[in-house]
Amino acid sequence: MDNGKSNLYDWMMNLDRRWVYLVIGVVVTLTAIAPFKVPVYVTPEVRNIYNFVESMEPGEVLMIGVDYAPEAMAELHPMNYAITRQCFAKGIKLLLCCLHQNGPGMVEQVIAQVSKEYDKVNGVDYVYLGYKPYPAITILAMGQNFRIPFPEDYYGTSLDSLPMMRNIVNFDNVQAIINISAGSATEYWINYANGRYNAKLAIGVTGVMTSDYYPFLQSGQIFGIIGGMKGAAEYEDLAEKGGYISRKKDQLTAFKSMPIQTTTHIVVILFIVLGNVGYFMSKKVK
Amino acid sequence: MMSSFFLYSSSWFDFNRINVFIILGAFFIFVIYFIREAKAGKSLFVRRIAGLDAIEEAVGRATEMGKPILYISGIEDMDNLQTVASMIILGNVAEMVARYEVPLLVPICRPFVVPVAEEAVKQGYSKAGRPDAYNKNNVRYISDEQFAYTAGVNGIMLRDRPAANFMFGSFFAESLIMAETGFSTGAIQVAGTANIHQLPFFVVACDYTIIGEELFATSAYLSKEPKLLGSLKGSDLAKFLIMVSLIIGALLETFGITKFTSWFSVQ
Amino acid sequence: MRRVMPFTIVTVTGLFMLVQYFIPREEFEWLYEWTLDWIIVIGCFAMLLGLWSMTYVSVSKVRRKIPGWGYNVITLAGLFFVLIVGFVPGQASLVRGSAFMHLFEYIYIPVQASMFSLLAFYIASAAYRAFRARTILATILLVSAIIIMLRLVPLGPLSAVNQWLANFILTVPNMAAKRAFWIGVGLGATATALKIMLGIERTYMGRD
Amino acid sequence: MGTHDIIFNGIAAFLTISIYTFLYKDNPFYKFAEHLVVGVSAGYFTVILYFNGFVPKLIEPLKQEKFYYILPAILGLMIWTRFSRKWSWISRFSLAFYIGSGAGIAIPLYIQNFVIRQLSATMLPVGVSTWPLITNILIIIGVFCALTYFYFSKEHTGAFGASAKFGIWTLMVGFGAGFGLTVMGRVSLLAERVVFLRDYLSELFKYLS
Repeated sequence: MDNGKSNLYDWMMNLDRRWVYLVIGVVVTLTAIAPFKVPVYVTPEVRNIYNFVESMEPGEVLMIGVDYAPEAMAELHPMNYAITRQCFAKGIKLLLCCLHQNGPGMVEQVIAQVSKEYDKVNGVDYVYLGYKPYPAITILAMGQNFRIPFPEDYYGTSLDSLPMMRNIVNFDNVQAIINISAGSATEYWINYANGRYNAKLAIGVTGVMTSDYYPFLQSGQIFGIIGGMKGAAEYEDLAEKGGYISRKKDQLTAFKSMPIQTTTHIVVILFIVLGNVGYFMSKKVK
Repeated sequence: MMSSFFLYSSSWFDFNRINVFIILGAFFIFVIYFIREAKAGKSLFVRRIAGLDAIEEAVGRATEMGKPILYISGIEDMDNLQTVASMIILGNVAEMVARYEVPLLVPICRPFVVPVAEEAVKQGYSKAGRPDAYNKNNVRYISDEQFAYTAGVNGIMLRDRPAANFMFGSFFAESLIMAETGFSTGAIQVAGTANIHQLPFFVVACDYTIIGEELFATSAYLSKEPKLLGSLKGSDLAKFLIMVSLIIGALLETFGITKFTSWFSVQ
Repeated sequence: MRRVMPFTIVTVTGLFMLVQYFIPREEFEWLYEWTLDWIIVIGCFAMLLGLWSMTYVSVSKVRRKIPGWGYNVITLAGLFFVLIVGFVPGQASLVRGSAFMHLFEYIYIPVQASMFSLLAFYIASAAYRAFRARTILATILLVSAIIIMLRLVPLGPLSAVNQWLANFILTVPNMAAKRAFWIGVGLGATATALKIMLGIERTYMGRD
Repeated sequence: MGTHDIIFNGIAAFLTISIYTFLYKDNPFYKFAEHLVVGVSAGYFTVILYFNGFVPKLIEPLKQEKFYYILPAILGLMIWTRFSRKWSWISRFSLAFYIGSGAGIAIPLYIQNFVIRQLSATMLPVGVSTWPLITNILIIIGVFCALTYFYFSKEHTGAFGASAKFGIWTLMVGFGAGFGLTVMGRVSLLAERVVFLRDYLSELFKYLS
């Protein structure tokens, strides 16, 4: 039949991969220079966590387990910041610990910045327990008493001399635990903190890991999941509406990168459609 | 030791783990039984694993073209069983390659894998009657660091232009970088891993993909010793029992009987 | 000696590691942790083997002036420079702001992050090329991937429908696939480990 | 940004762009970055392993007179016999220890986490009265069929073949979902790099003017 048409279909099917790279590069760069607003659909598993923190009273304690390294920072830092800001703004106290060997730096970065913003004092408004290897044993021991694995906090002060720790013995004294993790630590939190000690637990994980943990949500072992950049953007959206973080202060990191996510996803899908249209049309022509 | 506060007992057996013990014991018995059967000369039927044809075809094409063959064994160390399986496959690929005058390039990510890979290749070559064809410089350590290793492998793909790329072992994010670079050089690619997060990328970018357990099965099959196939039979019997207990467990749960399922819970 | 000893060591260490799992006594836990330390120490010595292998290949390329040998000079220079700024100041080199950490922060991290982000491009080109509805399997792969990707695209009222579909895929077929996959891998890996431990599979260690 | 940051972030930006040039084709910039990072990372890991592994796990214990720590050191030294043609067989002892312990540790963990845990998680109550019970049926069918795909003792023909076929379909849905989920993570990283370059360039212009 018509040669020009079948040439077009061939072109659609056999684009050089460099054209794909170029389009992705251009689209990402343009979106980074001139971002726009993308509506975010908030899922119930994220809203649950936000609402739980909302329902806490000033002075109550939330525990955050930070178990990720610099590689996962891009995905997990935003949710960590949003939750920490929400807590400090509401006067909720934070207990932090770390079961990933490269995690201590991550906790420090977040807590140093946010505690300054809200004028919060170490030992009074938050306590950072530090890092310990062997996550299973550490969590089991914390379920007995935080002082077993962590006789001192990260900065070397004995837990007994920290005012905030006065009435805090173990998981029974924290309202809930949120584990933000890029690896296997999450399973230990679920199996031991929730499984053994029945602690109320929610998790924030990388996009790739998200689907692995839905069964635990169904079975009620965890009460919420924040999944990757999208989950973080949902949380930031809620926190912004709640007035805890603000666009002006550049505190919506995940939300801001959502336009890049959206445009790249659209481009990828369009390329797939292009290839398939070419494929089917050329089959028809033949 | 902090853990001594509460975790230990004076018992010599952890009864919380009795289910693991029993299941493991049964599995050991299956495997050893079938290996004995095979040794005694009983022929065991095992279906042909499609991945094997793919490997042979790829070797054939590379040798026809007179171009090198690249073998990548993942980025984990010898204590990972996928790496061990990969080394077994490597030995057999070396044997296939040895008959022809094409180099077999084996870039390696972990120092400990280097001696094993050297031995595997050497042994493969001498099995094929060509110990002289073995070149020590073709098995080389690149870097322990994931992306430095990936960059190094990319370099080999682009500069030595292998006609066949094999990727067997434990892979992470580098899987797609390697597979795409390999695709762009026009190499025929066969990959296999038991890391589920990376399989989508191998499935998409390679000509043939060996999925999960098939990796271990391929290594058993390639060893060509019938007794090693016994392990496949043993694991099949275990699989059959798992399927049966899955149905029983689900039915009992439906009628509210949880004793059976709770026996399987592990701590 | 040469042949039998290594396999005896494999069997003994393997059996010990297996048996200690079932024994809850503190002295076994201690032995286990001590053995884990062994692995780290041996790893340190193995690292030197790797360094040697790398230096050897690079130096021989430079010596024989194989095309592109200049790049091997860069590798060697990078390697020895890091070793010097890392070892000369001792432990102090691990503190933020040291020359050693500068190399980490401004060379290693950016290159690593950039390599990682190349994947965004590769994933796009791989999807474009491979996601063609040629066979049933390819179509299933393609449809499932697109539904998951569409979660990030605002679709108006359709978003809720797509969200439901994505959730279904993630919690039902995806879950089933993973479970079966892990069971298979678990059995295959255990069988392989058993054959190694009992010395049935020996091809991984050379002949004499 | 001060001069220090401008220079060092400049190096980082240069290397970032050098890596991206690979997307067009292999070139001297990419080769430079590649070879540099191979050398630097090998050196980096050596230093880190020395301070975080060798010192605390060997030197410190020996200083505390725990002399039994000499055993792993001997095993470690044995690897170096590989440099000698005559004695290289000794290196197999340490290799054997490494492989043996790896296999021994793996066996119970694979059975526990990969087999038993997955199996017990799939033993779900079924029914047709509510949606979760229906999805449970689907999950069990999916697991069952995918397991038949991994069955090696029987040809994939007849009803068995149909089950294996449905199994591989289920696996493919899983792989597709995995692919789709990963796009988000990778794009996050690309976005981070692009924002780094954007911010650096704007700082650079400010600094220069």
